[in-house]
Amino acid sequence: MADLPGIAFQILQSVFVVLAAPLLLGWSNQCRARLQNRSAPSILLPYYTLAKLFHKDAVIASNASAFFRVTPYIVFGCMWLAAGIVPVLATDLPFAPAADIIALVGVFALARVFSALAAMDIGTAFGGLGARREMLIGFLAEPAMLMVLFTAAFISGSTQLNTIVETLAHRELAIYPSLAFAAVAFLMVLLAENARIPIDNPTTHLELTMIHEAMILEYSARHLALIEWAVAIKLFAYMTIGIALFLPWGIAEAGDWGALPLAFAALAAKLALAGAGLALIETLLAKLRLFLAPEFLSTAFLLGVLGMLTHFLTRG
Amino acid sequence: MSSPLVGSLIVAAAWFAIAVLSLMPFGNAFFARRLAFALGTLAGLALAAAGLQAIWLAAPEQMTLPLGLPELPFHLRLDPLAGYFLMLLGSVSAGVSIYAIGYFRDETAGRLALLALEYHVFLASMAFVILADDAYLFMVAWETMALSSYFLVTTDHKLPAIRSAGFLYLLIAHLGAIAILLCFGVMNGGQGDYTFDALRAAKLQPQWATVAFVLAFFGFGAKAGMIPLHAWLPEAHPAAPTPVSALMSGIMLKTAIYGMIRVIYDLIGNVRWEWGMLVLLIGSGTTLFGVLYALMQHDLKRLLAYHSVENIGIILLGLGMSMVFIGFGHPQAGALGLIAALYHTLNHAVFKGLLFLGAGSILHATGLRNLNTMGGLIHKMPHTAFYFLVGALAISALPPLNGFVSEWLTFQTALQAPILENEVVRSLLPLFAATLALAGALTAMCFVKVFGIAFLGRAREPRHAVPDATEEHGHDAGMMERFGMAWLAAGCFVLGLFPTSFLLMLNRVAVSLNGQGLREGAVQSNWLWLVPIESSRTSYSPIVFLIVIVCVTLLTFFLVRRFYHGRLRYSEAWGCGYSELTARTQDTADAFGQPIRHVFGPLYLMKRHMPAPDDPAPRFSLKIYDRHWYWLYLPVARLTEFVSAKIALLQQGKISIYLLYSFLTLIALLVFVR
Amino acid sequence: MDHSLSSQFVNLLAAFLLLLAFAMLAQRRVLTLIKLFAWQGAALTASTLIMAYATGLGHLYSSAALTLLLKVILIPWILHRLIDRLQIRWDIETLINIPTTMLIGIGLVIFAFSLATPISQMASGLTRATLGIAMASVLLSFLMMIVRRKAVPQVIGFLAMENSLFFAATSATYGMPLVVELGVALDVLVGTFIFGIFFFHIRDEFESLDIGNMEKLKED
Amino acid sequence: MEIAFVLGFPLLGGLLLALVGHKRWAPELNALMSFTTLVAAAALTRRVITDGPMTALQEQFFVDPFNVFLVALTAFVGFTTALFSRPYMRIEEHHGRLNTARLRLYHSMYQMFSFTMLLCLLSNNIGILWVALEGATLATVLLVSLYRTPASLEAAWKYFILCSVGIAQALFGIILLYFAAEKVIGPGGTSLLWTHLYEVRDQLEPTVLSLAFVFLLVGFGTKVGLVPLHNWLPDAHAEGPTPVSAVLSGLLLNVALYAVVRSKVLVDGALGRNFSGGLMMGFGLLSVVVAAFFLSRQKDIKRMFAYSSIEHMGIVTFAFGMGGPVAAFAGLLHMTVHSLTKSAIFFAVGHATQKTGTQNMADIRGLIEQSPTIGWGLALGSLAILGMPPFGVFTSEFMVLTTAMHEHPWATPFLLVALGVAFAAIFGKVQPMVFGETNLRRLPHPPALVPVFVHLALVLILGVYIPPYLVEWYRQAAAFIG
Repeated sequence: MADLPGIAFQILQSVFVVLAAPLLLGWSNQCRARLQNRSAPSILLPYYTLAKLFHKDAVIASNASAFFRVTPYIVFGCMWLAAGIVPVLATDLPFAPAADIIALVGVFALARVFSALAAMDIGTAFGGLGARREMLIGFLAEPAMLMVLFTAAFISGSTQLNTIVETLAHRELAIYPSLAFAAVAFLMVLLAENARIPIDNPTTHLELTMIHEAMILEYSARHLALIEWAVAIKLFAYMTIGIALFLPWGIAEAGDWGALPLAFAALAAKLALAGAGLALIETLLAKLRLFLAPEFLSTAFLLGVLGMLTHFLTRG
Repeated sequence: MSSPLVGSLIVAAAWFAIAVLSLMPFGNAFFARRLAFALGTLAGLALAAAGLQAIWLAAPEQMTLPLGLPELPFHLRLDPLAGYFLMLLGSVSAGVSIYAIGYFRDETAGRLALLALEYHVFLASMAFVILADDAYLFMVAWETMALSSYFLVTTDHKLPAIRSAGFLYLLIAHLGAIAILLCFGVMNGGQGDYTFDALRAAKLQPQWATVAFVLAFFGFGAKAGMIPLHAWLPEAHPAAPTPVSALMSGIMLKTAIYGMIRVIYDLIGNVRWEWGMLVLLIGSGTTLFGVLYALMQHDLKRLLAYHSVENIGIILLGLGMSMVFIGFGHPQAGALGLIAALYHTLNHAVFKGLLFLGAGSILHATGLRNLNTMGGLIHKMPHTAFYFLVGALAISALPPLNGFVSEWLTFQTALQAPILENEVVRSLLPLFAATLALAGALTAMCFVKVFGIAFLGRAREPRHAVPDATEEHGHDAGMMERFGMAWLAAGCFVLGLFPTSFLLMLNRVAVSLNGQGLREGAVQSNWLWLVPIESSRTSYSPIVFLIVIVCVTLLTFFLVRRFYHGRLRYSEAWGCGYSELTARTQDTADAFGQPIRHVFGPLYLMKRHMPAPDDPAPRFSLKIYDRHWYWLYLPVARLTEFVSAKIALLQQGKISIYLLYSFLTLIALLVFVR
Repeated sequence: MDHSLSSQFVNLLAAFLLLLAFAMLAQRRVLTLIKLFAWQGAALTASTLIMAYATGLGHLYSSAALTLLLKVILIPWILHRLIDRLQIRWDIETLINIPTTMLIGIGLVIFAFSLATPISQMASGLTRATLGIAMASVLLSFLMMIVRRKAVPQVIGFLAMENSLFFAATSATYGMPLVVELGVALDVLVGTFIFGIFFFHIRDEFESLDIGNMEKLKED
Repeated sequence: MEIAFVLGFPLLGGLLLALVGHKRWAPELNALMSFTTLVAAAALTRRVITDGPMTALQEQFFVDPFNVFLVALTAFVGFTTALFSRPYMRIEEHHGRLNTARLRLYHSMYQMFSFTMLLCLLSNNIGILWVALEGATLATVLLVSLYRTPASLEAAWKYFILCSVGIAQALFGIILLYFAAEKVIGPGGTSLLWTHLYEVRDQLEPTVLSLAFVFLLVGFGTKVGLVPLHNWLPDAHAEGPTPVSAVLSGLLLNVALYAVVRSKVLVDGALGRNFSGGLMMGFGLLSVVVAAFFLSRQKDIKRMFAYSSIEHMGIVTFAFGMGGPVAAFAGLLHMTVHSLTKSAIFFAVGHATQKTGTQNMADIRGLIEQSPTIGWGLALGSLAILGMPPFGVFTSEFMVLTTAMHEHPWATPFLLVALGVAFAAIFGKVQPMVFGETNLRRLPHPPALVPVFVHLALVLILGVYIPPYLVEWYRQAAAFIG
């Protein structure tokens, strides 16, 4: 399967995702600002921020262990890997068989565990608090995510994102009620996993509410930059997973250069929509109290289960 | 060696010999101190080799020893299943034994000799449990195992807690053994003798087969620590000296799994899907119970013990699924479930052994067991920290380590659900998979807690605050201890990175058990890609995974260095406005579990002490009680007490009454005779 | 004297024994109990003699002599000495009052007879009813041991039981082999001695021979 | 000839020690006599194994594999117990619980006791068997009351009354037996001889025999300690000197059971197995269950192990009641291992109580700390008696249980529940005595613990390997019992 164009596609896509991720973030922020009648920042703001951070001198606590310094790179690596696996532009990528959806969830979990541990390394109150809350969200979100993916897997009879996307993409436009449930559940998980409102607020530093920010409070400069970048990639990856599961049309086969522009355009359009949608949600919803998060996510879990059951029932 | 059976027999005998020799009194227990555990390690490796060889045997080897009952001499048998577990026993015990050399180095002579004796009897008896091919030898080995481990558990018998733990342990073990014995009796069903061959041959009525299954399931489950018979486990495992805890959690529980598989799949045969549902039910319950209670612990070894409960649950989930599939007549999917269960058995043995050893090194170096008093150990014990991290990642089922592979296989089994005929079962299986997912995530949380609190952050106890490798408290693990941990850590990697080769071994086991293994496509999958069903369905390649992640990470590193710089400044962490940052501001283990208590509150029986606002030295204290005590164990105890109290009325010391008894007995019998 | 006559004699004596058993059951005075016991022995001797005469079995004579020596003379004498030394005159009231005991006793007799009838059909011509009577008196002595509250009467009950057994042996089966009878006699004698010693120890330890004091060892 | 020695030595010893039992060297003499008895028994055993069953002295004595195995066991345990009682009694004397006169009584009665038991086993005459058994009662009554404390007197009195009354019933049974046999064999001595009775056992009158068996069972059963006839047993065991408890549990119960089994075999000839077997299984099961539940309430250590003896006698009775080669084999094996284990336990218990000066289990702590040998002896002994492999008790229990599962499945739950309860009770009480902080004092004389470990070693061996000749021996005996 490791043919040359395939490799080329693989690399192309990975690089593309890594580079494009901040753009999506910027776009979503811009939309949110507009929706909130603020004067919108440049869509490229995330890039500026990253550049600024990279230039700064890193400052870390004197009792930090090596673990603390390694983590940003590992997290970034995990996200990059994820970006390589998800069929963003094309299916049937050579690396894709290395990890199916379950492994994909595993990758995100790996990143989460490392960042949580790093947060506890310095031994401040905030670090532990953030880690604790992050893991809370994590263990609630992960099963919900799996339920969503299982629904898709049952429909396509496979846990390979490739196969899933292909089966879903080349089907006639039939309505899968199970997928409707799954989509809602997935959206909720996406919000939670990417530390967006209503679970978390990426822009706040209020200790009562912050989760993800509390974890990375001790990071600075390039470390912080890598983490922020990883966050962007994660958001991007989730978006593309959602797209792959629920509106996969127009995606290209690996090595099929001709289909590439179309796929590219389709993706851009979908992402633009998704970003705007995210901004809309974040504007309409209010942040939930932390202890309502479990209810929120268990709802997501239940929806995922419902989706699966409806699949079994409707399938007869 | 030519015949693996002979080889493993020799190893078992060697362990016995070591045990006896350890009693040699002279030279400050020279043998026990210098040689016993080293030789034990070698024997373990030899056993692993023999087991490995046995997996590829064409036909099972059999042998009869001139010991045992006159009608029923000791029968031995070695087939792929037994071989696999022998490999597990040998390889894991090797790591633990070599660790023990270092761990026990400063024991007093008397205790050491006794420890070495019981330790090696324990190992040998486990080997015989796996080799046994008749009910009598099996029971003898089984109970010897329980007995030796009991004496190991009660090594520090001066502590009342440890005494009661030992009592509870041996009691439940014995009750389980009684159930197993009864199960053999039911299986035999009055025909033939008690060799396993005869039991295999015996044809059972369905209802009797079910009775036998239930007896076996709960009999072995008592040893495996599944709910509701788990109560002894979190008491006994922490009580033992660390290497023994590792053996018990790592291997002894697995002998119970072995017995379960041997009896249910092999001896009883024609598995029914209803049995599988029972196993799944109890398995999922065990999984969640174990991890949820583990999250509440602050005693490190106790926490690990609860995780053993959880992992037994995971294994049961795999078993249950395979039984369901086999019961519905899908042997291939059934084989997959069985393989997942067996694979997780080995994985858990490796990483749980590793984690216990790590905990032992902490205990040895700092004398600490309570997480709430640890912190910052990574500075003093970097090696231990590394090995422990490997174990933690493995048990949290994170790719690319071994824990993930077996849970992944279990998920894959669950995803086969659509082929089932029964609507209800079909839609239930994924739910059990969901509990597995939940448990996996909770485990990750738990080990973030453990590693973060024990090794990271700052010491919560002032006396460990100074990072000073020379002082007695807080040196890193010794050479031998490191060897042991390294061996098992390597196991985590090997099992995680080369699953396909193990898949092939396990496929042989599955074939030997239910006659059919995985699909052709799966068996021929090459070393790089793990393909349990077929490549279009799913595949996983940990090596590619690892390579990519490492490459990408390094690439990032170099890019950052290349395009920017590596300048770094150190300073104190921000004290949130306070002058300096006290270690007390960090989360304790209990604090870390707080969200869980909030979400799953009803499951626990909690006693909390909230310090008053004006408390000068506020300490939050928390006690968690197991509900099972109150609805199962205590009532049974009370019932026994009640009955015996009633019976005691028979004997009130009046001789006339006694005479009256004899008189009435006589009269009654005479009436009966007429 | 032909068989029928001797058998009538034996049956008469058997009835007498049964009567004595009832009397002992009813009797409260220890001294009288001992007398009754001696009488029982005498009756036993007589019946053994008759059997010996009727069957002409030599060893029955010796067993009769043995009985006379042991149960009419020696043991009663020992018991006399004992109660003199121990100053026991009366048994305190029994556990169950006398009439009830009697009624139970009668029930026992009926029961014993009903048990013995099928057997005694095949008994030797000489002794038809005796087996039933022997069994009945065994049970009666048993009953007596149950209801008595002092040590001495209990022992006497035991000895009476021994008597009834002897009667069963001689009347129903022409007597056991001599060696056995000697052995049994020896046991009875030694037993009586030991009982005697015990009385003193018990009295020293418990200040009385009331076995009601001996209820310390029990389950609580 | 050997028979004469087997019976002669203890008798001689009894008379001798009655004269010199108070001397310093009396204990050694006691042990010596027991040893000679053991040698004679061994010779007798060898003879029987080689030449098969035999009778002697105008058939008054009779030896076959069944009773010779018990003779050997009795002689062996009698010898080891004598070894144990040597330091034990010295210590008792040192603690001032005994004076020299009592010691003389003790030693003489000890020998007489073993004499009566051996006579009981060897006699071919059922009447002599009765006499000997009653004699054993008399001897042990004196031994139980040795301390002359109120408790010991009470225990001895109950023992005496209950057993005498019981055994009297047995005598009545014997008379009935004789009564029946006479019809077939004719009057005269021979109709009380086992050998002759067995020859004609199928011609004996069934109704009489059924009556006779009831009386015999109640009579001898009292001495076996079958519930509900067991009430004397715990008291007697708890209050007597420990060596006596050891031989009571280890030997006397076996001998009484031997009498029951002999009569059962006889009665089966006339009535078929179901009658007697059913009765014995009933009594056995009842004993096992009731004793198991008694165990958990005990405070006195010797009393507790007395109840465990009841339980195990129940198991053996049940096994013989089931009948059949395997069950009978198991019964014999269980008799053996129980005697060895239980006496070993009592040895350990004896010294433990001496060290703490109490039999109250709540006051005995941390034996392993202060004297590891006693501690381990008690711990291992208890685990062995609880049927923990690899000890031999498990072997026989395994055979009994498996046979029961074949033939009487209804019984197995009772047995298993009883075993579980017994385990919880005994083990829960033994563990704190063995482990924990110690509260013991030193002994004036070194304790004798060799017997403990010799017994336990034998039991352990029987657990994993039963020597072929022993198997052969048991098989012959089992074949006889049927």
